[in-house]
Amino acid sequence: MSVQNETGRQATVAPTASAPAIELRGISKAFGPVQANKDISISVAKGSIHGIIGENGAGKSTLMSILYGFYKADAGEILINGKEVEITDSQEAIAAGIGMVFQHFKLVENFTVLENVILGAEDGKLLKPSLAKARKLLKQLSDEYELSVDPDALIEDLSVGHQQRVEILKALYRQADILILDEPTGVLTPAEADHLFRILEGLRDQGKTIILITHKLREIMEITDTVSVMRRGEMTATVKTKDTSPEELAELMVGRKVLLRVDKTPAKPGKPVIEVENLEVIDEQGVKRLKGIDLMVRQGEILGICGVAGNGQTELLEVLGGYMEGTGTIRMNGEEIDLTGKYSDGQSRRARGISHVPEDRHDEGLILEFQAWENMIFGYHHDPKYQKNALLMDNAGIKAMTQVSMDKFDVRPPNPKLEAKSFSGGNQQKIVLAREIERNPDLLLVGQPTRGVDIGAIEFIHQQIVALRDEGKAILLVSVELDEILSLSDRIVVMFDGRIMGERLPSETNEGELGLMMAGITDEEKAQ
Amino acid sequence: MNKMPKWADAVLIPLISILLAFFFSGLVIWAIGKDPVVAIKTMVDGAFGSTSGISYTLYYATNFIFTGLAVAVAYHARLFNIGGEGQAMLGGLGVTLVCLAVPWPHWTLALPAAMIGGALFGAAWAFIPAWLQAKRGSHIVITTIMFNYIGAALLGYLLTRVLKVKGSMVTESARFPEGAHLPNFSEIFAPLGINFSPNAPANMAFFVALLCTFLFWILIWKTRLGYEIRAYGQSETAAKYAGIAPARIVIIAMLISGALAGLMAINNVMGEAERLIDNAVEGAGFIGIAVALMGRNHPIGILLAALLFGFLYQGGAELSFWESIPRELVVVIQALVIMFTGALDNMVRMPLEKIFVALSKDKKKEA
Amino acid sequence: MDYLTILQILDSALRLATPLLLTCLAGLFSERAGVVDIGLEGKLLAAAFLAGAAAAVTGSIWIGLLAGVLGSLAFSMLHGLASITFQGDQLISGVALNFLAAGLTVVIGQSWFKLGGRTPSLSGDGRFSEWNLPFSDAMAKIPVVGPAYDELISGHTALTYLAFLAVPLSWWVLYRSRFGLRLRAVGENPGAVDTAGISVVRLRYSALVIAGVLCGLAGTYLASLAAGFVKDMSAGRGYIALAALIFAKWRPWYALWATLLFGLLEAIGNRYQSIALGDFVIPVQFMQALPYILTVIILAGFVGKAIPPRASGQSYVKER
Amino acid sequence: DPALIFDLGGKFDKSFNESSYNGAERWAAETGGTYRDLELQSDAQREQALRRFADNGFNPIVMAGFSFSTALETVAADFPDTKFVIIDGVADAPNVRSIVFKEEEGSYLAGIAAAYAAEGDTVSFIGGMDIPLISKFACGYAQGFKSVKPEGNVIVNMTGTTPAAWNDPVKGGELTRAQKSAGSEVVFAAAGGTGLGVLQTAADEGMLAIGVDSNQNYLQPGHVLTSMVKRVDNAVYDAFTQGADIETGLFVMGLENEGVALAIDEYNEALITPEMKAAIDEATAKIISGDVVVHDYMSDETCPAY
Ligand SMILES: Nc1ncnc2c1ncn2[C@@H]1O[C@H](COP(=O)(O)OP(=O)(O)OP(=O)(O)O)[C@@H](O)[C@H]1O
Ligand SMILES: Nc1ncnc2c1ncn2[C@@H]1O[C@H](COP(=O)(O)OP(=O)(O)OP(=O)(O)O)[C@@H](O)[C@H]1O
Ligand SMILES: [Mg+2]
Ligand SMILES: [Mg+2]
Repeated sequence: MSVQNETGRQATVAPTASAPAIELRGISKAFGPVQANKDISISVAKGSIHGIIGENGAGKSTLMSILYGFYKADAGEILINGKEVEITDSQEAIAAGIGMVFQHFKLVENFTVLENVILGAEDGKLLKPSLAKARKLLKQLSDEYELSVDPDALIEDLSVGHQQRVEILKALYRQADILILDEPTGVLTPAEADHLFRILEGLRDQGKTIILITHKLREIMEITDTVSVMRRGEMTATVKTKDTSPEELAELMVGRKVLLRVDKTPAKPGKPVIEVENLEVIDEQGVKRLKGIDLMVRQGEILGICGVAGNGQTELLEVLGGYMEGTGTIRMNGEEIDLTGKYSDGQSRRARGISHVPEDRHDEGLILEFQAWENMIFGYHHDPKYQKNALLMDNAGIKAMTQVSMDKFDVRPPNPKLEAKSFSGGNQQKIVLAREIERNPDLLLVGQPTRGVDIGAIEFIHQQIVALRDEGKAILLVSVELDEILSLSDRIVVMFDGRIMGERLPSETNEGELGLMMAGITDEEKAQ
Repeated sequence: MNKMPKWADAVLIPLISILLAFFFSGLVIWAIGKDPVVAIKTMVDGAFGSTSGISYTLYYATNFIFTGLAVAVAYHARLFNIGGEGQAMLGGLGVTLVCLAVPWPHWTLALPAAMIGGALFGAAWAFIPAWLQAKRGSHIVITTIMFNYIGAALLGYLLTRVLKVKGSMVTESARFPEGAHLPNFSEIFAPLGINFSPNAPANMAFFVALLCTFLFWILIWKTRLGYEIRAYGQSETAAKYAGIAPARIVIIAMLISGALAGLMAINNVMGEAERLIDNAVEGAGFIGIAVALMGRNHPIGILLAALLFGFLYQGGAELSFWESIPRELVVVIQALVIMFTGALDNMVRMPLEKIFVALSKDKKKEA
Repeated sequence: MDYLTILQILDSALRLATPLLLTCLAGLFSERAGVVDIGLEGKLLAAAFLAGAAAAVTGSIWIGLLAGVLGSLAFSMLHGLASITFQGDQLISGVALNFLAAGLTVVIGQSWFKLGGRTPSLSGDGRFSEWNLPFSDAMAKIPVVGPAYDELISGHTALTYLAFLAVPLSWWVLYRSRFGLRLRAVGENPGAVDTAGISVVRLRYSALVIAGVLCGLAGTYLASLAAGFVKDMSAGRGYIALAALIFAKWRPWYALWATLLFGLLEAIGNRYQSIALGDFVIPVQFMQALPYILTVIILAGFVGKAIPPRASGQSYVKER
Repeated sequence: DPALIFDLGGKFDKSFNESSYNGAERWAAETGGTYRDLELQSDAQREQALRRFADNGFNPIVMAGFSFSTALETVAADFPDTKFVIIDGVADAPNVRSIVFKEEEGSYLAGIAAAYAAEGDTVSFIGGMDIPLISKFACGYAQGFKSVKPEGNVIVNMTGTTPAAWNDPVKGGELTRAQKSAGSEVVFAAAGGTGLGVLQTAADEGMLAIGVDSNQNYLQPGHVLTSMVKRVDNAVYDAFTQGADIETGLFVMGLENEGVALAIDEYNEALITPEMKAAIDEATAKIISGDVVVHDYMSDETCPAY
């Protein structure tokens, strides 16, 4: 230890070309009683891509936020290119050449791309010259790094993939040499993720240093040069990527062996549970989102739907879930259900045996300010079994039920009185899943079940979905993770532009083919 | 997870905040050349030192409980109802019409009827803004402000042209019949051997207010409707996912809110004045905003905040009686209390939290 | 209704709209930066009082203006202390400010002037004089345009012209300057501003400074117009300005139209208080409520949903 | 010691309450006596205040405002040994002196003055709120004006419907301007603090204004035609002077006993023309003698003059 410190200090005095781009020493940070980072030291070589992995709540985001001056560390020091720097706010981090892309984008939704890019880095008090200059530079940057975005588009009109490009452009515009990305692929499609990686590689080849936080081991293996593992606020290991394997990393992260493949028997489909015919949906802006969807899910099978975000999958789930209106025919267990009017709401659908794990657990699936037990009946609060009498809900009973569910679904901490926002992403997702699966539905709609969730939790969530299938229930799974679709589904349907592009069996297709279909290229076109 | 024990958050912080507010009030009192210690003593004595004082304190508190609950119900659905003033005014009208329409034989009959009248009129006055918000997206803050003015005009008209007793100088309705008289505290407590000042205004309505506070708690935390109101208030998108109809919640929450504001009239109109007078609400609707926010929209909090304001009103009156302190100074004290307990509470909390975290760390080290 | 009457009503509308407009713009800057400001009423009152007091003592409305602005600024900063620095509830802080102004103006006024919270009357240089624009007399003779120029455009005080100038100025600052970009950003997503290396706290305080100054102008205008301070003389204008702000969807030009509309409705209400339809005399109370009724109708019928700046009302907490 | 309770408008309302305050101060200055006064904050305090003062031996207890009638009737019975004086209102009890004013008579004279001062045939009135007391002023004013110019026009406006109406000088000013553009030359304001704005604007716009309750001539010298003073101060002064032995019963204060009058002093002398003065004096004499009866709006809630 002391020797290391010695050399470190020397480096401080005389920076050398080989000094690491980033060196953190003994960083600690507590949020009240929670020790988010404990004495963390790490060094990242210049011109490399460094991965950081760890369970939900391990402290990855906190560490990076400290590096970016967003939080202030309680102890420790930061060296950039061998020089000790004081980073107390983001301005100083930017000045030190650090750029960060946060997990939840820090973009002003109703501003244009250009305005977002120059925000805080304008030159001069007037906007016009700044904007003109930025426009030029942006063009240059996007040419250089394949980062094309319309500079005049409003952020709220962009797909998440494009929003992320804006975040990267923001950093590059500020001439960042060090780029930190916190779970950048969580919301991206595989194609978008691949594109992102090409950009990152391009940046690295230009000598930039990149720190990448992700829960996806595949990505770590694919793109990083070195990888660090965090557990419960501590840095447990740093290894060269080429010297390790996903299995080893998973074990380092979770502290036990993790099954990285879904283990399931072949499906034994029964009779159709839901049949959708010619389903069409027009959204609030008057845009047609679904253009005649036909599909069917049977008992005991998982139908996977893949597609680039924004091609109608969300709307499909919302119409089936009952909180968006549509036209066409939907039969549930042979009976037609209303698509408009009084009986087209979530409650009526749930009464028909449709449960729904929504794509966005923060905005839809959970009320973050509610306690776990209150969330455990969210949407089912009219269910007679949760009522004490005609007037009152059976709160004690609900809490007891929640305790049982939390134990069964391994929600940590298993405390029904904790507010939802105090759980990590993975555990929040388990709460939603527990709620919907415990209802024993005939049909389970699942949207992005493992988004932002660590591998330990992913394993568990996948097991639960398969178990439900094996009980003979129908499952409609929407995910942008092709991995997930391929390993969980019994049949796969690809959506593009509000239509179904085609259906495949997982055993007879691969990511390449699905990717092409997701881009709207049909078999015939391919043949030509 | 918690940085501080619950009791510190619930008791210690408000207590320190109130002390700070009184400290600054004392400075102001001192600055205008009076003795702050005497002033505070006068206030406390005046508000709690006699049955008459207590009765006045509780009378004012009753008003504020109703309007505070009204604001809070709407606030749980994230609706900011500034219209408590107008709704309480209309509630007064409802109570008056009920009380004058029938020669009530006994208050036990008159009270429920008047409650229905007040609640109905208050709810009706809240309904239009609610409906416009739900169906047309018209911002409830503007519409409720406007409805306060419209309500005042409507009552002004009715009091001068319709309800006024002919030949009387005063713009007020006729006196309610004897049978609509609500027992005051002295009448209520006399059979129990407790002597209350017979001429102070606290009355039956106080118990109705307590009942409403309890029902409010049941509604918000024990019933499906309350659950839906809170869910909608926290996240509209999530509410939609759960099959909770936003328009329905907006309208129902506002109807309950208006009804609670309207119910205030059984205290000030039926219980105290026993007739409808001009400007009977006297700003209680606005105080209700402060009460609800300071009480963190929780019934217990609202109860305590309402009592605090009742104390400030009655204690303030005593201050004017005996110390010839201008009544506006009482308004300043109210302002400081609202400021310190409601908005500047973090000023107390932040250092306190540090102390508690340090303490708990020390403990850990010892262990 | 003849042409001259219309002009006179419009003229009155301009005068009535001026304080509303300034106050509304004050609220606009504050809320655009994410700080909800229901304390406008209190600031208006505090400014009117200090302006009236200083002008009465010194005999100069310009010193009064300075005092009014400083008073309103002090209130603004108190609001900032509570809602920005200490991340307190912005609504409560605003309510408290309104109470504080209502109480303090009278308590202090009484101890200074012994006139029951009123300030001595202002006269001469103690008030803003009306500016007669060049050629207004000569132009008055030209038909149609002339009277409009003379009656309507000319003959207001400096603050009215300033208020109307403040609209394009606000627009320009908000949409054409770096400061404006950051200000709007901090009201939409303070996190974005913070991570861009700009201080959220400083931006929000700057917005409150502007709001304080504008409210100070509005309060001074009231004191000058009424030639002195009378307790509670803001008479709900802060709330009406708040309504106008929502009406205007937090935009400067719309704010102009919204406040002009309120001014116009009030002017019409003032002018036509007692209207008889045959035997039936419309009650005066109806005419007095008409501006408010029309506001609701217009809001529901034509304006529709107003979406506030996304982060308004929330204090920015990055670390707890 | 005597005590004085002001109405909700507060001690310094520039009119009614202030006038009673002035009476009390005059008494204190002249006799060296002390008294206690109180400003109410809430309607519920009326009874509380009366009892408080009575309990503590204040006598007589004077209250300014008709709104006290109801509270006084209950309290007076409980304190038979205390004398109460209610100004502007009537309470039926043996230990109460009720003093009411014939505002319509003073306003009638104000109307005559306005009629002589105006060149045209339009004058106006601004009240605080549409309540009977204010209509009493307006109706007397209109009658007086029409006694001189029968075909004339009196514009009557009210400021608002909330208590803010009494403290909105800006609105008062706008109403004045609106009335001016509708042809009014003289405006009579009975609107508390709002009236200050009326007087100010009248001065700014070159109109004449008529003040109310106290003598407001000095506020805008040369622009206040006169003030319709209601000698509330005298009523309080008398009550304080007579002390605990005060005579009870109903006292109606009109022109004959100088309860109401037009104020003429150095500030408005120049505005009072001889013909005007003569007409006022004549009307005063006729009213006192009963030859002219000014209709009291309160008697049937209608006004013959508009
Ligand atoms: N602002 C905060 N206030 C209080 N506690 C916090 C805050 N931010 C993070 N924490 C706590 O610090 C710990 C580390 O959180 P952090 O966000 O760094 O985890 P993470 O590794 O990024 O997790 P994930 O994989 O879910 O993104 C967690 O226990 C969390 O509860
Ligand atoms: N302000 C905060 N106060 C307390 N805990 C916090 C706070 N912010 C974040 N956390 C906790 O930090 C951990 C990680 O937070 P983060 O925002 O990264 O969400 P997450 O777990 O990654 O979920 P998701 O990926 O769905 O956003 C969680 O345990 C979360 O509860
Ligand atoms: Mg994270
Ligand atoms: Mg995460």
